[in-house]
Amino acid sequence: MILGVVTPPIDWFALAAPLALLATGGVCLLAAVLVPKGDRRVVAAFVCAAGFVGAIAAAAALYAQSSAGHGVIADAIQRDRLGAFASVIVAGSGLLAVGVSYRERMADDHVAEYYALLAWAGAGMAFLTTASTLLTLFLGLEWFSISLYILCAIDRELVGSLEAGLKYLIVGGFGSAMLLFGSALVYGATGRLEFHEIAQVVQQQHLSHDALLVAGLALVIGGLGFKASAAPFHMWTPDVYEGAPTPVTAFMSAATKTVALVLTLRVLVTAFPQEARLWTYTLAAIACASLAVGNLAALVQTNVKRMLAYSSISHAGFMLIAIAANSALGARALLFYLIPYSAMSIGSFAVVAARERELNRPVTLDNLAGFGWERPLLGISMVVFMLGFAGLPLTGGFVGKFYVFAAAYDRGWTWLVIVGVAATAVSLYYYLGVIRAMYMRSSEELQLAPVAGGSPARELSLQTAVAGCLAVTVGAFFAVQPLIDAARHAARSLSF
Amino acid sequence: MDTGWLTTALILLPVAGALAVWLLPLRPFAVGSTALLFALAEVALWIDAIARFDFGKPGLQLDQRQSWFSDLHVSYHVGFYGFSIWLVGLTVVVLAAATGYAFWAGRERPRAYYGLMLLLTGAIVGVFVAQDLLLFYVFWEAMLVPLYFLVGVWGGAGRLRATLLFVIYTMAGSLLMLASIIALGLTHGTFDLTVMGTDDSTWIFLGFMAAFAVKAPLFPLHAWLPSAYRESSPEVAAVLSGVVSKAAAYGFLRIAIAKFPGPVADFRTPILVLAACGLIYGSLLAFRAPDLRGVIAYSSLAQMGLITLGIFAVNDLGLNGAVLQMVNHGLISATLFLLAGGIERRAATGELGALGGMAGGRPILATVLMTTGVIALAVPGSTAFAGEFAILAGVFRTGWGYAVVGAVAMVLAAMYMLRLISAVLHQAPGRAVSEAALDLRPAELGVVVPLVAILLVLSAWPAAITERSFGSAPQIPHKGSVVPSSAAAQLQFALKELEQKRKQQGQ
Amino acid sequence: MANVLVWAVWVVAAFACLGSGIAVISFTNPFYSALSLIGNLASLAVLYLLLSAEFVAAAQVLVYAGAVMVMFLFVIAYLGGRADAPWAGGPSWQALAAVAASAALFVEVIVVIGLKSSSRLSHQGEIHVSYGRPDEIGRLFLTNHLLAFEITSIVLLIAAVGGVILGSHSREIGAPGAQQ
Amino acid sequence: MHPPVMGPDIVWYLAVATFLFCTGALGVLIRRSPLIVLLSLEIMLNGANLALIAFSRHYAQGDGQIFALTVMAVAASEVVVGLGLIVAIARKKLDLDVDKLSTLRG
Amino acid sequence: MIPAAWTCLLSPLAAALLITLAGTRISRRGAAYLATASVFVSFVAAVVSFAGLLGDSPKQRYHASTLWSWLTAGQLDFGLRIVVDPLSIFMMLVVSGVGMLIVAYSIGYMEGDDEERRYFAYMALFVFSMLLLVQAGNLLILLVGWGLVGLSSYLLIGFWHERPAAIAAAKKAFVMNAIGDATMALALFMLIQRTGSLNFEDVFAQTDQLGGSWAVNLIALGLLGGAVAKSAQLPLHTWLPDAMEGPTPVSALIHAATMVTAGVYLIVRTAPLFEQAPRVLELAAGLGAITLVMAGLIALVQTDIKRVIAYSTMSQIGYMFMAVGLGAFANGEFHLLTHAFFKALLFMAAGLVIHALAGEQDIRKMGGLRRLMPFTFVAFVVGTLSLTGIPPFSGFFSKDSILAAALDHGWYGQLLWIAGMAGTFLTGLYASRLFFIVFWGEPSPFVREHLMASSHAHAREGHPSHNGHETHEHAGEGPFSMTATVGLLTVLAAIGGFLQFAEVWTPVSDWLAQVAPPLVEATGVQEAISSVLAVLLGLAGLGIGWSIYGARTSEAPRVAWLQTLLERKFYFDELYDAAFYRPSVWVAHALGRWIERPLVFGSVRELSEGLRELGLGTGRLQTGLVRTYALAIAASLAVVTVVFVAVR
Repeated sequence: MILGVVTPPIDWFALAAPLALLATGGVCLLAAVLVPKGDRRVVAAFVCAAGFVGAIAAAAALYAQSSAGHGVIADAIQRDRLGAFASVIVAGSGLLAVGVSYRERMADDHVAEYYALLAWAGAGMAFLTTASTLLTLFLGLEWFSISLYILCAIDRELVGSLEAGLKYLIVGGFGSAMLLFGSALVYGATGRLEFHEIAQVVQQQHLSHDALLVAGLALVIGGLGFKASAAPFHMWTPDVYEGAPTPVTAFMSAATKTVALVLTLRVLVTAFPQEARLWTYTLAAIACASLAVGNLAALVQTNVKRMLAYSSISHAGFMLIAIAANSALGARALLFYLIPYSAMSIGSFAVVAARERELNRPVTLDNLAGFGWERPLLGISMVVFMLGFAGLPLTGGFVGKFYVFAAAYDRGWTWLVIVGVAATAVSLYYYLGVIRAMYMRSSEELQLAPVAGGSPARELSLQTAVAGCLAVTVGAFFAVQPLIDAARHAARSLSF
Repeated sequence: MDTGWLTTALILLPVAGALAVWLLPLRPFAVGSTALLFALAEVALWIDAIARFDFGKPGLQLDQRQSWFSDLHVSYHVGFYGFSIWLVGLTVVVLAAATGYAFWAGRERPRAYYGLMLLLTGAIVGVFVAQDLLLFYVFWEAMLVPLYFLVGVWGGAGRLRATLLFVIYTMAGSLLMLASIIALGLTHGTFDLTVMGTDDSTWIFLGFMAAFAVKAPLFPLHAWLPSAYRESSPEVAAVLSGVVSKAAAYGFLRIAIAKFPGPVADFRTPILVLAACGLIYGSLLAFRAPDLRGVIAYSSLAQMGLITLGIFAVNDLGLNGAVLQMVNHGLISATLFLLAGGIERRAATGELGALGGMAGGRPILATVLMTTGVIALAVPGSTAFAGEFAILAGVFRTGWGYAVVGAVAMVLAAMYMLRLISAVLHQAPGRAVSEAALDLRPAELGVVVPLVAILLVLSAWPAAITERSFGSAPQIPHKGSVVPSSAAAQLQFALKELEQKRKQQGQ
Repeated sequence: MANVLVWAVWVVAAFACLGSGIAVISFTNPFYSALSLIGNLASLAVLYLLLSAEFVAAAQVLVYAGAVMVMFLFVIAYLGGRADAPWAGGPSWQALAAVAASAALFVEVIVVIGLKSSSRLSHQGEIHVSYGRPDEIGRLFLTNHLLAFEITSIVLLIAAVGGVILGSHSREIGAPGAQQ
Repeated sequence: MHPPVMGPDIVWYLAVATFLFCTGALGVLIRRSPLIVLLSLEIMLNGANLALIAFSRHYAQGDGQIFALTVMAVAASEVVVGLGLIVAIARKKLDLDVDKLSTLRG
Repeated sequence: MIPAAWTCLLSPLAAALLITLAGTRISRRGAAYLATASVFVSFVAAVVSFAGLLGDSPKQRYHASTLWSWLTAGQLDFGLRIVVDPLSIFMMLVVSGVGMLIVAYSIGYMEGDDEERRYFAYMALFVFSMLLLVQAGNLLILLVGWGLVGLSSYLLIGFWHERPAAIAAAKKAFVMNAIGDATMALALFMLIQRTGSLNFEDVFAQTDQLGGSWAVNLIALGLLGGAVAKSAQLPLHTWLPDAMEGPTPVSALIHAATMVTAGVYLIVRTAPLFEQAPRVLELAAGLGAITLVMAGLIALVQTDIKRVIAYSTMSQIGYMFMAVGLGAFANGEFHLLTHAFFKALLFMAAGLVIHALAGEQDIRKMGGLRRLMPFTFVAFVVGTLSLTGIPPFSGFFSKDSILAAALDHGWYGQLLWIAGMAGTFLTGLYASRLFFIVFWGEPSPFVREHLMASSHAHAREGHPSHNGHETHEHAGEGPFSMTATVGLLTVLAAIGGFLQFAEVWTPVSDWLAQVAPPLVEATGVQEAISSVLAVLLGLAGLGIGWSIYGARTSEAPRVAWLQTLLERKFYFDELYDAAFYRPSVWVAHALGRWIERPLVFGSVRELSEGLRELGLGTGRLQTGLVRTYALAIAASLAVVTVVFVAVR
């Protein structure tokens, strides 16, 4: 009771995951000052990992506890399974990212801050997945974006890293400004910020054809599409992914996409059901554009990180197909797809990181030669990830694609299925190209010895992370039933 | 009693073998022998299966079913039909032979190699026993992965391009099939082949056809074939042309014919025409091909055309003949490729111009190659002849023109096969053939002779397969009456499916 | 009478706002741009006042024109304002397309607002006396937008940490600098 | 007490806001100095803010103002990070020109 | 008798398999004796089953036996089935009997060849195939035997596989026979469609339904195609002369006595079908007539001893075709039998000559062998006379009955009759030419050096290509195995004709009447006329031959263009080469050049190139300028907004 103001009841449980990560970040920050330099890396990494584990646990518990979704804390956020599901993926990606980061050669003096920012970015994402007003949406977006801006640029020795950071900042600022203005217009049209209320107002006052509303919707879609790095809002992606430190890239590629797509789903379905006619087709178009751009550009890449960046664009396209389906099946498809996708994405970037550390130079298809024979675990994992990206069986990627196409067909969009199929066929070329580079060069072309000299560092943490990704990727193929059930329940929290 | 586990075991045993080869710390020799052991065990398992299989009754047997994910009604459902058990037999035998050959020839990185070989075995067997569309697709693609490595890593100089072309070309086809599978499964509310009825959608049908036609391959979709067969190592080429192509024919049989009577009726003519074109085209190009592998490769293009003719004749003669011919051609082309490998080892080239006179002082090689060759050119009395005869007799009912084309192809086959035989064996020794070049070694014999022996046994008794492919066919030789027309036979086949469906629902 | 006065103030503020905005992006020297942005912010504050958002106006002046812009000026001074002509550089089509795009956006939104105004935007709702007062803002921040308030602080914290990390001399860079 | 509505209709405010927003966008699109690009971003955000507040006034409810205030904070933090980056870049003795920062491309 | 029949069929197969599998574990001689023994066994078995068949009444002389079903499809079931009836017994006796003699003959002939085992394995395989052909109980198995004899003939022609000529001949023979097989197969397909079976009795039971329809004509045509290919009749005859590249016993067995007459057997066997298609029968007769004249003409100018005999074989089979074409099935079969005797005899006698002359086959180098090889001389005399049809030798009886039958078949028959008469004259002419050139006059220098100087050293050097089968020493005219068999055949050829004497005593016709009742019955007058004329013409031919080549009293007429025309065998090879072989090769190359490379491969290449170009284009959009990225966002959002506002 301050000035006769009654503060709303706070559901701490609903905020558990973000809070855990926030705390983690704080502890890491303390470590940066308190722990002696020598132990800083290990302590910070351990704390951060623990934090992500805690976040996973919290999100899982939340998933179990919130079968019926409802707004909490003055309806600023939504406590439901959708958010919890996405939070699990985000936190999981964060955990894996920690494993990948551990041996990354970065400025020793900021290693603790690095993990702090990683945790905070994770916190922001975990929070954002639950956002249910335009305001919290914008804030959450900025929360993790700003953390990522810093993370991208954290390796200040590298010009590429700084450039990536600045580009991401500028384009990101531009994008979120668009989102903001869009929100403003929507707010202007309806006078509401909360998603459900927007939908209600639109319904009550028959605003579904309101110019201001649809203009705002367009800008909002643009802002979200930017975060999901879907064409034509994708152009920052290759540069930033290539320039940023590889572990950061891995984390971004998995978590950012997860959050952005889940949020797109949430916003569009909860706030703009009446405009479905508009945004479904738009998303379909954006999906096609992403598929085309991502795959075609990836065909000619030689830098593996860049190639993977383009592939992530094309996958954004695939997942947007699921959203565009605007059905329970579509939501299920999206949520399922995210699981193997995140695993494959982090895993592949992790393998790239490993090679990078062997060679001390950017990884290209050429200097990947022979890697598969030299590092069996990483090699086989990379093969599985590539096949998974390509949607071949025995990987979760296959089931994901299957569900996406099923959703599109179910929606009656056979043409979209055909587009997706064609895109997949094209994508084979570069995914198989990686395998070719790793295994099929004649032995004299192999560069087995790392340029730095000595035998490559066998990093337990990274290999564990890769193994984890491998397990998830393959497991998602065999254990479809439980995962799809989870996805179905999560999708239930949206009203289709 | 429930014998479904047997089918699953047939899939899992090789996979287990692959894991064993990969994970156990074995010395190279031990690796090879372990792999061979598993391959032979697989053959034994198949023999057990065929012993338990009751050819008398139609429909699915030795089947096992387990839900995979329920919301779209996808399940792990495997089982045998009469014809699929023969194709599985072909698979296990040929892959055992191939493994044996590799073991003898010696491959670098043996653990990876044999592991992939065994994995391939499991995948192909899976294709032939899968009774759920999505499962079928899974195995169908899983088949491709080991092949990609086997050709790409252990292949010849041009392997990279060859593999890329092969994999992407075939994948492009099978992805269309995926689209069709989704469409079919969702419209029927199930992906189970035995439960879903027939369908009339042209587009879905064409999607399936695309996959099968590329894989078979059907003229003119064979761009991947020559390079893939030339660049891969002999045993892999044997598997490719001997077994993998049969997966496509199986698809025609199990899915295209059984599920799409309407579209098949509509598209039969174009398909048959294409197949006939492929038959002649392949034969002519085989006649022109400058090297051993080329001849065999194009001849198998022709053979697949023939098999397609038989299948799309859609009558008892055609279908039985097609199944028989699948097994025949599988064994024949496998044997030929393995022999070609042996010859290339000796002459260091497959150029027909550089070969010749190998019969002199190499009686065993001469005898084996001659035997295989004459069986390959379907000399009357050979099992290949039996298959060809039945196919053409069947397609004759559909349209006499196709049979005439087939007859022409018989002559062409004689031409290119005799060309091959005499180019290798006869006349003066070629420049690549040294006096020192040995006759077939016992190991090679051990690999090849079983295949040839099977061929000879089949030649004595082709009915062993034709009687036992479709579980129908009362064996009384009935005089006079004309056998059911193709349409009737086709219905009869589709009806078999429906009765199966009723059985399923009854349970 | 009062209305006319309000109009006059509005016109002045609005045009100052637009002018300074254009000035920001057209000055070659970042220093001047920054200064004109201050003006822009100030004039915006006036507009806020006219919209009876007193607290926001105050915050605008304090936070922006005060803190943020000062920081800007410091950095510019630190780096030395490098001249940089607008419209320069980049592909030839860049500038053209830029103008086209932003003009298009402008026109569209204006049209949209026009369409809207005919129907609903013309009449404003009656406002409570406390509207825009600090206590009202405070109440909102503690009730409806509690979370937003907290998160804003988090964002600021993160930004601060980031500023430290990015701005601070890192040893790798510092060491050679020291030797010079 | 309810003060009468005075001054221009909020449509005019919105016009100004939009113009400001687009000016900022234009600045981002045509300027090469990262400092000025940051300033332009500020202008965009302020344009949005003006719109928010105008609408807030229109609906006579405080949400818009809250939004605007948080946007200010966010804008400040973006500026901080941005300036930090610019400084770091300047430390690398790179000249401050976003067009020069194009080593990543293709 | 059924077991006996199976034994007869399988024992040569067993021998072949044994020899193949035994490899070097069996001696060369062992292989030879094994093969001979196996054929002897089948001969005995044939006799046994013959006796068995004699046992039961003419009506019941039809026994079928199925081992197992060979090929099935739904209702259809083609068993591995043999039939024992007068016709098959007749052929079994001929095949196994003559076959036995010839295989025995090879024991001596092939002695010393280092691939003897292979040879005898092939021979045994052939005998098996031939027996399968004649015993087959349905048309499918018949076709199987049909193809297998083709295969073994291919193997044996190409036996000396170092010789390009031999290999080429073998391939040619096989491919031409494959054409025949193909047409036969087509006929079978139609039969299946029409009658739903291939068993003889089932098919023949329905011939009346088929009666006269175009279908039955097509079927008959298809079968006829197979027949002419196998029996080297026009237009598929060109392979037979080349087939002489094989060892001489092979020519004797396959290309004189047995395989080439299979066409005749086929027509007789399927007579009920052919009777429904009289036009096709007449076509067969016509082809036979043309072939017999043409072959006779070509034989006049051949210089290779075996080729002369080969052409005479063609022309003799022409007689048989004429016979069966006219419906005189029994007469055809009878001539088949006698021809087997005397043509085998001629070949084997020629074999003796070649053998003695270290593989020389060019008659221009021969001469005056009369005194040097008296035994061979006698055998040749008998063979020649019997071939020419001079009484009382076997050829006389069989050939003349055919000519007589021709007279009983209207104007068409008379036409054929004239042709046949011309044939007898030509026969006399070329037979005498061959005979006198080789045996008359003084020994040629070549002969002298070979047979008088009893060393073969330089001879061997002279013919390195000839697979050293002459390297062994041989006393006189050849080893016992050869001379004995030749002697036996001489006797048969001399007296074999008395098996049947027109009008008076016709066991063969009666025997076969059950299977293929004759369509024509020659009257005694016709018999008499044709006999007399035939004999006179034959003698005339012999006389002219004597005057030109024997007594050298008169010159052979030289007509340059005719000479070349005959030497080039009426340009059939050239024609086929230009008409079929070259085009197919050209088409193959054209397909490769104009379809395979540009279309099949090209399409893929173009597609991938195009995609790559697109990719590069997309990459070029990625300028690396952050402003461009922002611009992309702004521009696309502008567009999206417009669209939204427009279509809302």
